[in-house]
Amino acid sequence: MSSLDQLFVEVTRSLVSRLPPWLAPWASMLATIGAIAAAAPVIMMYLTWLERKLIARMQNRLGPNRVGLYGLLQPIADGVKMFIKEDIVPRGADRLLHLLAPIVAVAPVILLFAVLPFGRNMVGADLHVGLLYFLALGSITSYAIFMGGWASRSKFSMLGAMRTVAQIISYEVPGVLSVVAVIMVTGTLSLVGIVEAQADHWFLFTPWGFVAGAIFFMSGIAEVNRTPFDMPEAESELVGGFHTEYSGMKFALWYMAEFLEAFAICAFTTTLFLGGWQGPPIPFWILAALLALLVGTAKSLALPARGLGVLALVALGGLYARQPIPSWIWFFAKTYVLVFVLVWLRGTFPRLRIDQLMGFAWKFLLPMALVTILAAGLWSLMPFPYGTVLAVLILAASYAVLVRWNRPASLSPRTYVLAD
Amino acid sequence: MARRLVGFHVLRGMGVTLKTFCETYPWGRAVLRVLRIPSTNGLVTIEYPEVKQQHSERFRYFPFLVYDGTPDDLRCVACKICEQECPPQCIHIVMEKDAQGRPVKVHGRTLPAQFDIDMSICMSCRICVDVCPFDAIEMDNAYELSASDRFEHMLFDKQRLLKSNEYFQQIKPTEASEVDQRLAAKQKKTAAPAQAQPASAAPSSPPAAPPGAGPAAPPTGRTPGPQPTGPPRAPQSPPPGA
Amino acid sequence: MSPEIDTRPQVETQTLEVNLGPQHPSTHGVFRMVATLDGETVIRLKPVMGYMHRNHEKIAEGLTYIGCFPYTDRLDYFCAMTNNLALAVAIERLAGIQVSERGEYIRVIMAELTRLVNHTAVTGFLLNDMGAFGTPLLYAFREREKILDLFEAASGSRMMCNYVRPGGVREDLPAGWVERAWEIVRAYPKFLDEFETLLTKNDIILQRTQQVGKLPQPLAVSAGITGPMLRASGVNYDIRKVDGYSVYPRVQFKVPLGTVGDVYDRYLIRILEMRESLKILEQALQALPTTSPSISPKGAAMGKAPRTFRPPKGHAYGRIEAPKGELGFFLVSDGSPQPYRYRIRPPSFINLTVLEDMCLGQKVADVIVILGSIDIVLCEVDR
Amino acid sequence: MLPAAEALKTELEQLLPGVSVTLEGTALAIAAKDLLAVSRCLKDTDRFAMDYLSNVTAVDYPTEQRIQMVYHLYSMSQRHGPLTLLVNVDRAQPELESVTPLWRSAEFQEREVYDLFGVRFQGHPDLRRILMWDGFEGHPMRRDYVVEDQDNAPEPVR
Repeated sequence: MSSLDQLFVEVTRSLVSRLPPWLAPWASMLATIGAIAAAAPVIMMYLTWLERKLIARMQNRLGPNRVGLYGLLQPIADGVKMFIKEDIVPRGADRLLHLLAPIVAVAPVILLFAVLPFGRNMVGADLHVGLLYFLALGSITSYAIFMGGWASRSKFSMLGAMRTVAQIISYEVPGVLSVVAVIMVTGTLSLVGIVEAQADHWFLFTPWGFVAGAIFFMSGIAEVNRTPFDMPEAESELVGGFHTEYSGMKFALWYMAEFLEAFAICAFTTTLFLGGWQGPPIPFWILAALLALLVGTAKSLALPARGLGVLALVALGGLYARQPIPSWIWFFAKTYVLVFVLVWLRGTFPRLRIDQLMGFAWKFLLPMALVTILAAGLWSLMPFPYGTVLAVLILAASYAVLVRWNRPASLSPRTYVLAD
Repeated sequence: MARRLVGFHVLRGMGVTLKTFCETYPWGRAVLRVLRIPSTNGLVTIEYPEVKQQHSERFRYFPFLVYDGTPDDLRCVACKICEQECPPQCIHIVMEKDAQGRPVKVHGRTLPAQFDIDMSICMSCRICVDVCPFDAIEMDNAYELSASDRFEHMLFDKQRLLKSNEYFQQIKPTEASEVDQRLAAKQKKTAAPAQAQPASAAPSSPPAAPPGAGPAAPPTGRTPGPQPTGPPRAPQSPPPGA
Repeated sequence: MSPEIDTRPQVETQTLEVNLGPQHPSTHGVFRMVATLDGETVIRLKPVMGYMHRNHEKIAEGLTYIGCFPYTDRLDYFCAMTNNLALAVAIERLAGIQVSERGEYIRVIMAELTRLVNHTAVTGFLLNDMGAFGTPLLYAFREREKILDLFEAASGSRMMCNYVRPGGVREDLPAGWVERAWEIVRAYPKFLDEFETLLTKNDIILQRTQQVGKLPQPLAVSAGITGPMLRASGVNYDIRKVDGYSVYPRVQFKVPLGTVGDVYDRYLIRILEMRESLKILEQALQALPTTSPSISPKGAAMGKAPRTFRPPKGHAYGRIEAPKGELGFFLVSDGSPQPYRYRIRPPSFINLTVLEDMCLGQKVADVIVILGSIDIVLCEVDR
Repeated sequence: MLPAAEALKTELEQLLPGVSVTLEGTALAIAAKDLLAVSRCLKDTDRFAMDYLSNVTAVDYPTEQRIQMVYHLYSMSQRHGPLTLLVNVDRAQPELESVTPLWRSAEFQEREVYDLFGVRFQGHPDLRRILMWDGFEGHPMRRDYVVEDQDNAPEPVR
């Protein structure tokens, strides 16, 4: 148990080494697949719990706190509810497609996690074309959603499905172009390579990286159909959009697909722009002390449990005091910060209308992505002061031009007469 | 210049949500105090079964019949004014009559044999309380009345409606004291002339014991005989000055 | 207003007929719109109503005048106090009942508090229709709860107040009520400022509401539109100023007027009206007389024995500026304690006349936002 | 400001020779046939400028075999009103011209009067039942309408 950072790697290696040599590769493959397949549903369940708690707190509410401590068993209760609920298929629906659609929606999303570097040499499959793999799998969900919308044979689903296809296609273009800048600078498509390239400076803190990251994150949100781009499942007008006619386990699969893809978008933004598992070498005991303080002051936790928690954390802090905070903790911390931003957007904004959505993608994000590639080129080739300044200038100028060009004339400020 | 930037107001909007998010946590409120951001609300949710909401004194839910002293001493004289005035017509009163159909008088007052209110129809509009000349019916504030079936359980009969005057004083002190003052004043007016009569007329023989007829249990323990001069009710302490 | 529908020769497409409602998450009750869509654009939109119709007017013909009051709470359940006030004004005009001075001031305070409750809730629901996941709505409801507690302290019930009576109000204000009211009135502008920072200049809301559902001035007047919708189109017609009923002439306040008459104007007019209501509340709370009784003797007697109140034969039409528009009661009396004819002039019902004119040529998403900006409550539309 | 009822009556009779206007308290009772003429005159002459029809309703008098239509007119531009118009219509064959072409606010209210009282309006763009479901017979707001037992009310056809 030398280093906390390589904890999981050493555990799997020691387990695999006990097996006969011809079985070892299969076993390690199985271990990785097992880890990802088990982690995905758990991440999804506790993402729904986290979102409900965060949005509740943004609205002066408490959020689920009845099922288990702090509502921690709520996702399990939801899961059981989804199992028990009757699975209604509308009479006119195309039964096979109706069943297939949620499966086609969930499968690619779980596959996405194969190429994701969770920590230092903790990656499922270090593909040389990891990024291409991610972009390819990302666009399969539009097929699934259209299948779901078409198979439900209901007007609302139909409208929702049509909107989804238009939205996902028009947001993939700026998403992919913003990633081109990263590939150009790092020179590799392999995600592990990209993370290592960000060892000393994260791409987000470069001028082109900030804009490319914002564009990638926004087009990611649109691909996942979340506010402010959640036209396809607009509750207020389409009742439920493409998954109006789904219930029971199939609806749970839709829900899982949506949340897992949201998590994947945050994870990939972290990997591409926030330096994946790279993190400043802060000693581990600071983190342990912080967690101990948090557990110690949790009022609704029973006293003995609180004492036990603090003791365990202090012991852990003492054991690994000198070592830096492990890479996988950095990765999950950054990802969950981005998840907080995702939920924060959902708690604040109404949704855009479908034509404004399209306009925003084609007329604003796409040109900005092209300019970002130009700025990235300048930044990487020219020596330090000139490259950055020129990139910033070009980006700011293009931003101003695009905003002025895109500004619909109607947004003129209004004067209101206060008559008597 | 920053104000006209496209995203500026969007970010300020997100700032409001973040501030509300931090307000709900104690550490959040501490941070806001340090940054001197005015924050007022904090958590507004009440966790219902453990913490009950504080209702104001005039909170009205369903009516109840008031009695002084013992449940047989109720103020209602079955005059049926409230039955007529109730907009959704959910009160049903049957006056207590003896075998020959003449209303039974106890203490010189008639009383209802049956007094039902269908709580599934009543909309707690308080008109029955306004129109009742005898202050016999008042509004309750017990709202936890969920029942499994609509008809038997939500049809309150006389027994379930009867509640004591002490209960009324406990849930609505100011209103109860006003009602008591009014009753005491009326009492003094009726008691004064009665005082003059017994001096002149010889004390008449106690009226025949009330017949045992009527579905309700025969009122026992009733002191027959003319009204003593003092207030016939159980002597209450003089109502505190409101 | 002929919609500029694209008439260039195109691929031959079918129109889609969609039923928005009656079971629909954002129709403010049981209301149905049969919309014919060409893709996303609305070509025809027929509202269908009557799901909530319980014929309050027929019921009222069997009740006494006082018996009608609890039913008016159920007309527009967001503004129980102003519904009662409208019926009380009509009965006073019919029977010529004088209102006590303190009763008038209490009524104005309750009416303006109701306007705050209604406009805050409507803005919250409008944002909810636009897709904001309940946050503005819950902020609005947090403030609404404080005012509902005031109503409960005075009338006994939060929403079904049944508090105003011809001649004044049923019961006087409890002790300490005025201080609590001052607290809320002083804290409200801070909430409005926070609400405006969240909403008024938000780019997404600007794009979703500006130039959407425009209502030209001549159509608004001809269609009998009243309330914030009319003033958003620029017509200066506020019944508190025109009729000058109750103590409104003695109170200084302004009437905000819009210019374009679209959803954004209606939203902002409601916010400005709330600020004006706060000014009225401050002046009314300041000038609340403590000497005169809260209800005139004739009104109090009527409360005690409703059957004895027999208004003279004849008819009368009393109207007030309810938060949703002009709420009027037309009463015909034949001398008996029960009204011969009891007609309610519901602002939501008549404001729906122009729903189709505003929605033609707009997108489906805008239809819901326009319906939200009209501010209807189905119990008042169907009665 | 709106002149007193008598002055109003005389002025109207001068403007519209063939019209007979009688006074009922502050309201003007006119015959059914000159409803359109009087309303157009009230709306167009800038002396009255009644551009806002606030309330259209009906009152049923079964004993006198008539249904009385009531119109409340206001002027938004000159801020005066109400001017109440009363029009009597025979109860057996209630027929009347619609004022919707003059004031759009009458559209829904006339449909409601048709639905609840049974008064037919010629010239109304879309005269259908508005509150009751289409298969409903009878007009509930008439005083002789028998409210049938709720339990076996006919199943609404929708």
